[in-house]
Amino acid sequence: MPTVSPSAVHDVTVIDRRELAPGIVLIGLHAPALARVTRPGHFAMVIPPSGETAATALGIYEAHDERVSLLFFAVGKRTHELATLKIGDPLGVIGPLGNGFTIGDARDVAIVAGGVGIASVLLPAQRALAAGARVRLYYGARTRDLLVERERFAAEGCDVLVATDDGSDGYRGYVTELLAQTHEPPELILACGPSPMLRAVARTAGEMNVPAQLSLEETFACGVGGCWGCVVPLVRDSAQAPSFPPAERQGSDVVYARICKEGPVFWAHELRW
Amino acid sequence: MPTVSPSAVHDVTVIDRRELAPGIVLIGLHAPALARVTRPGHFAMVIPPSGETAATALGIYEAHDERVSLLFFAVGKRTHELATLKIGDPLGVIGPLGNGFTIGDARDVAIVAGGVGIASVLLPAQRALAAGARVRLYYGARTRDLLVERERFAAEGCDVLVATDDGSDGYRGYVTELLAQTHEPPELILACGPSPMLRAVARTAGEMNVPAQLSLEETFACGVGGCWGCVVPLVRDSAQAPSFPPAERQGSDVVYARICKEGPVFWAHELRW
Amino acid sequence: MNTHSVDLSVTIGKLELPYPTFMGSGCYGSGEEFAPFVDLSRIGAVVLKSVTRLPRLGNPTPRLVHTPAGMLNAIGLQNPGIDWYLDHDVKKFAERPCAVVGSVAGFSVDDYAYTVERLAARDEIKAIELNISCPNVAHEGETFACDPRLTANVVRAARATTDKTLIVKLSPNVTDIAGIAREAEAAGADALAVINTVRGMAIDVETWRPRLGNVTGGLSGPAIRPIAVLAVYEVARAVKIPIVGQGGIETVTDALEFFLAGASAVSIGTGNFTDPRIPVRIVDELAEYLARRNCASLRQIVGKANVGFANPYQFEGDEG
Amino acid sequence: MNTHSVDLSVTIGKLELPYPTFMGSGCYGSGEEFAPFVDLSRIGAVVLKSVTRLPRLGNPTPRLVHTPAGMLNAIGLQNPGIDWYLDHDVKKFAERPCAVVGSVAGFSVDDYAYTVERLAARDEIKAIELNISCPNVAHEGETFACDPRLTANVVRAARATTDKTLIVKLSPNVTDIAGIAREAEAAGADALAVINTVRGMAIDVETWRPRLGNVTGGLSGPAIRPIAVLAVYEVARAVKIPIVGQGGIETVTDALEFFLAGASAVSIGTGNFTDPRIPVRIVDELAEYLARRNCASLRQIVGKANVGFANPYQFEGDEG
Ligand SMILES: Cc1cc2nc3c(=O)[nH]c(=O)nc-3n(C[C@H](O)[C@H](O)[C@H](O)COP(=O)(O)OP(=O)(O)OC[C@H]3O[C@@H](n4cnc5c(N)ncnc54)[C@H](O)[C@@H]3O)c2cc1C
Ligand SMILES: Cc1cc2nc3c(=O)[nH]c(=O)nc-3n(C[C@H](O)[C@H](O)[C@H](O)COP(=O)(O)OP(=O)(O)OC[C@H]3O[C@@H](n4cnc5c(N)ncnc54)[C@H](O)[C@@H]3O)c2cc1C
Ligand SMILES: Cc1cc2nc3c(=O)[nH]c(=O)nc-3n(C[C@H](O)[C@H](O)[C@H](O)COP(=O)(O)O)c2cc1C
Ligand SMILES: Cc1cc2nc3c(=O)[nH]c(=O)nc-3n(C[C@H](O)[C@H](O)[C@H](O)COP(=O)(O)O)c2cc1C
Ligand code: FES
Ligand code: FES
Repeated sequence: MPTVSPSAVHDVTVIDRRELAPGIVLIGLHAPALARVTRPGHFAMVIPPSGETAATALGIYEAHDERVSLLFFAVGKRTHELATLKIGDPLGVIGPLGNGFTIGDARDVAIVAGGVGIASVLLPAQRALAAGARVRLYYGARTRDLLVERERFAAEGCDVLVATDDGSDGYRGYVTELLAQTHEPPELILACGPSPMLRAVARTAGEMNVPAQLSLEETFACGVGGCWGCVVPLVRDSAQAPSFPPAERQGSDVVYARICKEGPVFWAHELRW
Repeated sequence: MPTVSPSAVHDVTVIDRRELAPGIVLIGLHAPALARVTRPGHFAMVIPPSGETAATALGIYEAHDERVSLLFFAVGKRTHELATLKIGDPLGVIGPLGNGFTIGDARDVAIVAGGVGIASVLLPAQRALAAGARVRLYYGARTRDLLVERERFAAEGCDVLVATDDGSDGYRGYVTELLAQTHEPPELILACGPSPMLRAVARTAGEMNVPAQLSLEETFACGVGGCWGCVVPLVRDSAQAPSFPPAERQGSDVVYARICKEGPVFWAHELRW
Repeated sequence: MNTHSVDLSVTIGKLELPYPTFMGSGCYGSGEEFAPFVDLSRIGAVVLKSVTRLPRLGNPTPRLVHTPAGMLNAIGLQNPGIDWYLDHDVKKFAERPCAVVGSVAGFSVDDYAYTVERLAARDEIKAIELNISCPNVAHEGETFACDPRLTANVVRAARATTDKTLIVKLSPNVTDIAGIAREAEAAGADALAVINTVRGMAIDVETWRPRLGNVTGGLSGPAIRPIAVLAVYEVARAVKIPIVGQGGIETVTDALEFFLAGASAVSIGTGNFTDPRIPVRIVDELAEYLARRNCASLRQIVGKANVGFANPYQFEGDEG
Repeated sequence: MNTHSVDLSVTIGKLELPYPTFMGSGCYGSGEEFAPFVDLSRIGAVVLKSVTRLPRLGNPTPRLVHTPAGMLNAIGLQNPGIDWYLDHDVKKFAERPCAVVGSVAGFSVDDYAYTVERLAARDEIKAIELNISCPNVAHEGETFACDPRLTANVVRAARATTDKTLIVKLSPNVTDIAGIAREAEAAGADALAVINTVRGMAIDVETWRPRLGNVTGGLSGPAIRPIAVLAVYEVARAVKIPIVGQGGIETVTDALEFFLAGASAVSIGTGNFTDPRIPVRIVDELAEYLARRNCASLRQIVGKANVGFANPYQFEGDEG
């Protein structure tokens, strides 16, 4: 996942705002420079308009022509503030950041998205479809209403398989159970969602013997590799490990990588969590 | 200034919002219970919608039928947040609070307002006019554009005399100079505005030998008399002094009164500042 | 578990309260001021503004400054002195539908003993909080609560004058709050109030003058909550007596952090300035939370923060 | 006065900087990470992440928590150790268009002396900051900076190894920061960094676990600004060496509070997480402010907070 990104601080404008479900908002931005260089799996740090402390990490949902969009859940102070943005409001966005998904020439891709993870998987889905791959989206949420944008993925050409915790739509249970039940293992799995889901994806991918790339989340401070606050342990000889003294010399078989810098996308088999 | 107010926390709704000048906002609220009991000079504590710490003291600008309005300058964090309120938004308002103006049977009233002080003087103007008094409004601001609502006061029946620091409208200089130049001293002066203006009003009123009531401002915490954060020194035998041991016994000729509780309106000659 | 059957009562020394919520000293007047906005019978106790032996006019204005997620205050203990207080103010406290706790400040061990003895003798006063940590009347910020020996002396002297519940209020402006807490406990405190305000300062960059008349002040509100939660956590591991946790509590979540850290009760000060309904909202939501977690009583969760996880990975230098 | 003719330069020991802005240790990587967002030639100096004698993996995750107007961190000094650092990292620092200041942490006086000596020997490193105040690797929060004697010992040992500018970073988690500052000055510090983070804790009320893997952490950001301004004010009155003020600086107004309180330079840490353009914006607006106030040089306003007003009114008890 070697994408090096020409990132910058972008002063952009809100051109579109939709509440997809209660507390789930999609914001469209006029951001030509950012749209041009964004790749699947990139994220952005959004500067709080009120000056609230610390920018917020959000995946880049769409990026085409002059437009970028962000899809987020209003969970805390900063995302609640972003939910109040109106068309015409200015916004500072730092991006694109991180190393994204590598789709290569996989012909059959399974994408697993849980909850807000959906925000980071449209771009890789589009990339895979454009390359002619079959794309199955395994999409899980607590309940039917939170399965936002599923029609969008279908319209793009994905096969959409859904799971809900409460059984209100699709499979009742975890989306990873749905993945495990497939009779046609994909060539590549890409996943984004809450930690427990990603761990289950990693397990299932291992059992299926299919390589998997996981987009991880942690609380971020800087988002650019400057604070070492967002780490995850990798196996010590991972290609993604940061420059560091050989871990084995230090009596440890792991090395902490920064999710914001070396990730957020990691190969499942290199994670030690 | 003996008005005892049946105050409460009111859950109200924004029904009107206008930007009167850049950074000066008027918000109309559907607040029948509050409107009913508000008297001239009362203020309210507005609960920050985002949960920001500490409610904000604002004068009650209008109060009639089921409507109350607030007029404020967006100067800091909390007033900036209030400036983003939209029609339909809920708001928590504590009020009415404080002891207001006493107009009595004065037949010729001069009201002096500086800047945001205008927010606290419409109700006393209306009261005096309703009682048949002549009301002159001496209204000062930095520049012409900030003389918001002057037509409103004229329409109510006030004689409006304006002063601007930059001479862009009316008298060039302080509004209190304008007051001092009158050949017809009023029977009563009511004033609200920045401290230096109020001091000048007190001086001028003393020279004219006219009683004056000043509505003071300080940083508030509780707004209800619970924290003793908002005090002003009064002469020790003031009728408005709080229950306290006789000041003279303590070797001091002042006693601190709470602006939020014993005020915000005080007789100019009882202040020791 | 049903919300109504949850037991929220607490015992602090001899003080039995139906609700675990104190209203912070100096923030709530004598309770009366807030009666129009909140049902006082649904709060635990009001802690009165601190009173001193002699009358105090307090600090010059400004006494308050808003700061990010908090405020600085430097009231300087304005109060009429214990004589006037006993004659004029205390009898009204009997009317309050909640417990009334007196708060005493002073400038010498004698001051404290004298004022505590006189105040504690009154029936209207159910317990005494010893404010040995007010940063706004101190010389260079040094208060009794900054010194283990002075803390011990003043607590011992106050203890000798009364059997009523004695709550000692600690300062966060120290290197080792747990050490001070141990001294207070050994000297006879029934409970500890943790924490008083954190010392701070703000400067007006146009006038170049401090934004408080007293130059420095005490920081309160959500800004200091993480500092307060840690102080409670450390004190709870050092003493056996109950703790009244405080510092930036505005929601049930905030209050729960303190209970889990080891507070038996919480106190709300600055939160009342944001919305006077906060104390009752916290009590309601606390009952809901406990019912949802199948806890019959608040006491079950006090001090239950689970810190027992070890670092799975280490390098050589990590042992340092 | 014209904005361009205002002199913003500062002298910190032997370090001469065109701008009075440091980027806080641990917040800014080695500067490179922020180069796409800000013109590094327009900042004063980058203070590197603290390095230790041996490699450290650092604390378990989570290492960060957002709190009101600030954040808690408990990174735990993850770093590759001085050997690897000198071989692999330090040479790249020569490319930075601003001064690069090394930061050293340790667990014994020897550690500090050893690491400072080796790091200071490198030309790429213009000055050394002695981090004796990291709350995240300490036993019960006690660091060198919590004890006057330990502070003196470690500063003296480091001083003996190098002539380069030595900046000693102090902890706010003490009863008397001015006393510690005096010790550091007497032991040979060229300057003081005031303050490091304030100790704090947050608890997840659903899992009942601390929200940091290390249980406790250090609070930074605007929440602690009033605490930091006061610390600078008190330290400035206690020592003659220059102070690098820090804690919650995000705007020119914030920075000015520190200069007026007595800081010769400021440091921006958490502010970079809010918007990386903040350091350059502060420098631009500082020049505008000084021009407007007819000050030819920033040095003119350092320590100029005017605290000389007396309380006009007093009661008997006010003298207490
Ligand atoms: C690389 C990356 C990409 C991301 N992409 C997206 C995206 O596309 N869309 C999206 O919606 N999110 C995304 N996130 C997550 C998002 O960054 C966080 O949800 C965001 O930080 C929330 O900020 P906040 O201020 O609104 O909430 P915060 O206040 O930071 O709270 C965050 C979470 O912690 C919980 N919390 C807060 N206080 C407490 C407490 N006292 N006890 C227990 N829990 C508490 C909140 O309820 C909330 O769930 C991404 C994160 C990363 C790292
Ligand atoms: C009884 C009463 C009635 C009032 N009525 C009205 C009214 O009707 N309309 C109205 O607009 N206002 C009124 N006010 C004033 C209003 O309450 C304050 O302006 C309000 O507190 C501002 O809150 P804020 O959070 O927006 O600003 P704050 O952050 O509290 O800032 C207040 C002021 O301090 C300044 N300030 C902030 N930080 C600094 C700093 N570091 N250095 C120097 N200065 C700083 C700000 O620029 C601003 O001018 C009234 C006040 C009182 C006491
Ligand atoms: C305006 C104000 C006045 C205070 N006065 C006192 C006091 O007289 N005595 C005292 O012990 N504490 C006093 N305090 C401290 C509070 O009781 C409380 O301990 C502290 O503010 C932290 O809690 P909070 O963040 O909930 O306010 C005062 C606090 C404020 C904000
Ligand atoms: C994520 C993070 C990591 C930090 N790491 C270090 C460190 O390694 N060494 C150090 O001396 N200070 C460290 N600090 C403290 C900062 O340099 C600074 O002194 C403190 O955060 C206060 O300033 P601020 O509010 O501007 O961040 C760290 C702070 C943060 C937020
Ligand atoms: S968030 Fe700072 S290094 Fe990743
Ligand atoms: S603001 Fe609390 S007494 Fe006036």
